[in-house]
Amino acid sequence: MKHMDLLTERLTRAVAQRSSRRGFLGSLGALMVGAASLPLLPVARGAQPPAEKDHASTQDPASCEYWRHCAIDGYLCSCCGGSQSTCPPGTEQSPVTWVGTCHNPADNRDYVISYNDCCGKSTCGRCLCNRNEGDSPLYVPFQSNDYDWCAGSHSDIPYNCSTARIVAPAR
Amino acid sequence: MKHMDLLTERLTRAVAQRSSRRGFLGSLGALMVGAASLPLLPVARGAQPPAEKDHASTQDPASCEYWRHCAIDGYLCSCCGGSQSTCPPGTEQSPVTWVGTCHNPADNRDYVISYNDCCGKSTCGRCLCNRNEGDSPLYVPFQSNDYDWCAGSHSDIPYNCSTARIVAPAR
Amino acid sequence: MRLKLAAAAAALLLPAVTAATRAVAATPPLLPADPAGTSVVLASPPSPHWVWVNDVVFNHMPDGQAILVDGDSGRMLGMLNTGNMFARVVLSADRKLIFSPETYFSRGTRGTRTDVVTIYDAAKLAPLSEIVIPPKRAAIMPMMAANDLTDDGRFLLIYNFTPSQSVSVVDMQQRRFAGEIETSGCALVYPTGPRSFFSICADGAFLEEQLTDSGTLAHSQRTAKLFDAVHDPLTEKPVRVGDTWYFVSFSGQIQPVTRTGQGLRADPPWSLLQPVDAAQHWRPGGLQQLAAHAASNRLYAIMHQGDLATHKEPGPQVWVYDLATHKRIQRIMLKNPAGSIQVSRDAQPLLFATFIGSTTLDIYDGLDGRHLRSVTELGTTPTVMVTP
Amino acid sequence: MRLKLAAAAAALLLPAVTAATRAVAATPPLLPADPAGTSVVLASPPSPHWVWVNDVVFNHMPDGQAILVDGDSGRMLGMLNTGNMFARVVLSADRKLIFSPETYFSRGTRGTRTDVVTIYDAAKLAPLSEIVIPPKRAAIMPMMAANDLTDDGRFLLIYNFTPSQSVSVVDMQQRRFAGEIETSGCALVYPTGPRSFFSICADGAFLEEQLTDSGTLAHSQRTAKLFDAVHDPLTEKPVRVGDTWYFVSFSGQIQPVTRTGQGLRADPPWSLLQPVDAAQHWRPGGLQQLAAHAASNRLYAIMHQGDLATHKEPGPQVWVYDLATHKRIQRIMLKNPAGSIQVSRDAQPLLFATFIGSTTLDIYDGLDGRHLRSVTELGTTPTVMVTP
Repeated sequence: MKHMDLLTERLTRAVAQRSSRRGFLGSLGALMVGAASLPLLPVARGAQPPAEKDHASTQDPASCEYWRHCAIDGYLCSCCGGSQSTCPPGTEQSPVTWVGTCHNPADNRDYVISYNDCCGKSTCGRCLCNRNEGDSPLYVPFQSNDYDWCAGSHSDIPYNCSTARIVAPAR
Repeated sequence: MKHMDLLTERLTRAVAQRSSRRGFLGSLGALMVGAASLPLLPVARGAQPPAEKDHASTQDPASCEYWRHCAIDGYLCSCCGGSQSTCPPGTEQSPVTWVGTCHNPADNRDYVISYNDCCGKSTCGRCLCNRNEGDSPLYVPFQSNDYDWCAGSHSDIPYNCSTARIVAPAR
Repeated sequence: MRLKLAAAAAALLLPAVTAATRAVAATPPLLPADPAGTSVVLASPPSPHWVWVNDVVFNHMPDGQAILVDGDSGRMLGMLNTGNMFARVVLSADRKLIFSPETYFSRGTRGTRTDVVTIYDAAKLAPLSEIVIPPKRAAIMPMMAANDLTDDGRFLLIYNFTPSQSVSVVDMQQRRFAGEIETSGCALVYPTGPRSFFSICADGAFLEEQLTDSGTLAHSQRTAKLFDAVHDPLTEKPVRVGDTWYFVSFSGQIQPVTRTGQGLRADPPWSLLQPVDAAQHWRPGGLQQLAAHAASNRLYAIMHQGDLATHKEPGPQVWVYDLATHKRIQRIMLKNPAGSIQVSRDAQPLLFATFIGSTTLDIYDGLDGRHLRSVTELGTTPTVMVTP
Repeated sequence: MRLKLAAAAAALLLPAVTAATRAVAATPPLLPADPAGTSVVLASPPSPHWVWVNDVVFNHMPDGQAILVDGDSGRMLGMLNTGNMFARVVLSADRKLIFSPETYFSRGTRGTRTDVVTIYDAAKLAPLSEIVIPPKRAAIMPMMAANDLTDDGRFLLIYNFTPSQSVSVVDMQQRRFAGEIETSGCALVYPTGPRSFFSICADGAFLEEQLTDSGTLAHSQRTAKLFDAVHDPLTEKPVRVGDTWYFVSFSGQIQPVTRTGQGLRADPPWSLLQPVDAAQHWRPGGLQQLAAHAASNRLYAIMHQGDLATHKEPGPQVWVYDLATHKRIQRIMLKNPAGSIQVSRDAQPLLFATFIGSTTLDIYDGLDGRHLRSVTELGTTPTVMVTP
């Protein structure tokens, strides 16, 4: 029932953000919506409808509802020893990445956000967050969250967590 | 409460079996008794008091209550592609092992049972079973379930599951 | 009371067993001693009702696995350890071997990366040999088109992403790496014959590749734009019946793509949805969202209710279609939501269903949709399934 | 709407940021761009309130891990990947390095086995170098005595089991394997000085080992039988304060073992239990069942109610003792049953508690026992904890 409510809610609200996203774990998070029990994996809090998101959480980098996470997909580095813009110790920030546009309610502005993966260790396993819209199949790589973007890093494919860096204000 | 009932039950009944045992995963199973939630691991059914064990299950090799499992500790090979005496495909039965003495209610006899590990693949993950009494610390290796006995196999330490072979009737 | 026993020593106890047997001759016979050192050897070729459940093990990716289950009994038959970022096993044409593209690091998650195709004996589930390939395997959400065999089983095709796009060709007869084919702008591998396959491209075209007998590129050609990759993309998870690959779009349009003597042909699309279904927001979704049964010419699709961004969500129903008439002939209500389905190839097929967020495999009658049995404690994050 | 951005390209956008800042001067200032390519570097030496939670990852042992948590904030600070059958990290004397005995196979669970001691920079959590050691590391339930450093930090001692018993000595100053010491009948390593340690033996004795300055065996001597390994065995999980190792028996007897100029001395045992506790079947248990705080001379023990075969079960309480008087001074009611406890070394200690069957770390005030905070989603099967 909760699942259907969620879907109905989704269907009836306007899709405000069509921002891009990245992150190999994306479809895992997406698939988890509607799962009866998830023994291994945290629930992707991005599945909550906006009404349940309070303002404080939009300013908490360890929250899935953090404003910069509008298009994130993966484990939050803020829960893994890094921050919203910095990788945990011993991991390398992937140079190739994808960007989204997120709205910051605190200053009522939109920013271009880059979701860089942190690479070189196995998954952190904390704070899985999936807020994705506009995902494309693998044949459009730079719109697809089914790639592990650590593939472009010196550390190669081991994926640890994802950051959400401000690149510039959106115009 | 359930935990306390179980402990009380254990304390008040006679310890009928003092048979030896083996199996690296032993203490994991032991530790699981009393855990509120076990997200990753099946409950060790050996923790059930005997009253809950029906006769049929004592004759089912895929059941923790199978009569030969009186001193087993690990994943049951019967749930992993092997049987009570045979390893799953592609795994090697460890030559060094430990034995227990188990009572078969079907013929009312005691048998010497050898608990051979199956080695060379990572853990099967199914039917964790821990029915252990008489475990000793690591300094008495051949009475300790805290060793991975695959260490003595050609396949080296990767542990997949455990068998329960009849060696001989007990005298 | 405790004895240290080497396996070889067990035989020494046999005289004691014999003596004990005589002493209790009036009672039921003693159970015999079991041999030591034995491992199961599976039937070969495998039963059509077996299924490989591939598992990338998301939370501990260095320990990827493939797990073999007998659909008739619900028993796990065995497993393979398949390394980092595992996609899926590929079965040899005669089903006696298993080919597995695998990635290892010399220190688990660091050090030297080595990519190999491991060749396993399908009866013993033991490695026979391995072929080292360029360390470029795509690290992706596991899907069937990550790697596949040419129709005669000669060449294994492996999609690479570094993030440059290419395909590694491995000669499974000569057991050597045959070469790499650049596929810029196009992804994955869809075999169409003994020496041909295609990839799917970002611009809505397909890239057709023809191989030589040594596995190098004979020639390639790009089709015209055949689908709309922007407004209603085809998923990269089609299924094949004969010469036709059936793609499905986010909105539920089926786009058949057929190999002809003149190259790939896009056949007229048709919809999984009646207007009433569309009004109720039904939509296909999942990780392995389609299955096909060639003998009965049926297509199976996981369906859920959701909006456009839900194309990977699991569904509570599987809808079944007649591929000749495009008519829906059945709605199967699932025991558990499924993100992945697969169907066996025999005349009395089983339908397998699982979900990456669960560890249960549900097994249904592939014809009437009855739930037959469920297998629990299976894997950690099961992805796609392969049937013999 | 989507841009491909290389990290280096971010700098090119800065002029745009500046221009935009001018345009909205009347409103709050724009948030600045974040640098790319940065990773956290930790404080060095570490805070005494940090804790390493070691995790063997039972269901996927090739991906063993050690996870660092700040006890004051409850934040995860980082992690290490530590390979197959991982026991625990060892911290260098100056706490600026982390030594980790690790096992790898060239193909995950098969192929060539390589055992190494990896040396990590404790601030960067990155490998600096590794020392190859004989592939004999004991594959055991993780415990502290699997490996430890001599008191001056020079030699790392690693218990081997093949199933022959020995100890590998690794020179961490010269960064080379120094040699192997055979310890037949005796297990594990308990350091007692800069060049000395002992092992514990099946016959109730201890084996004292004296090293040379090059890490070879100078001499060894075996004590008389000092404990009853049959009727009430000491667990192999003691804790150390100064020259004394405090062992506990299955029934709750504390057996102090002190290093003296004349060799090891067994001091008079004393009990964790009053008669009323024994009547209620209280008993120590757990995987890391004891902790000690040297500055306050306190011993902490996980306690539960159970019979003799429950010596590894978690407990709902931690009992605290004054090591001078042997009096119990506190009963801490735990938020969750604990199988492992550890205490920080500072004057205002934290008590850490976890359990291999959970993924939660509970943090208590080490002096008054108040629950301070809990850290969730931590690891998969957390084993033993190490504090700086």
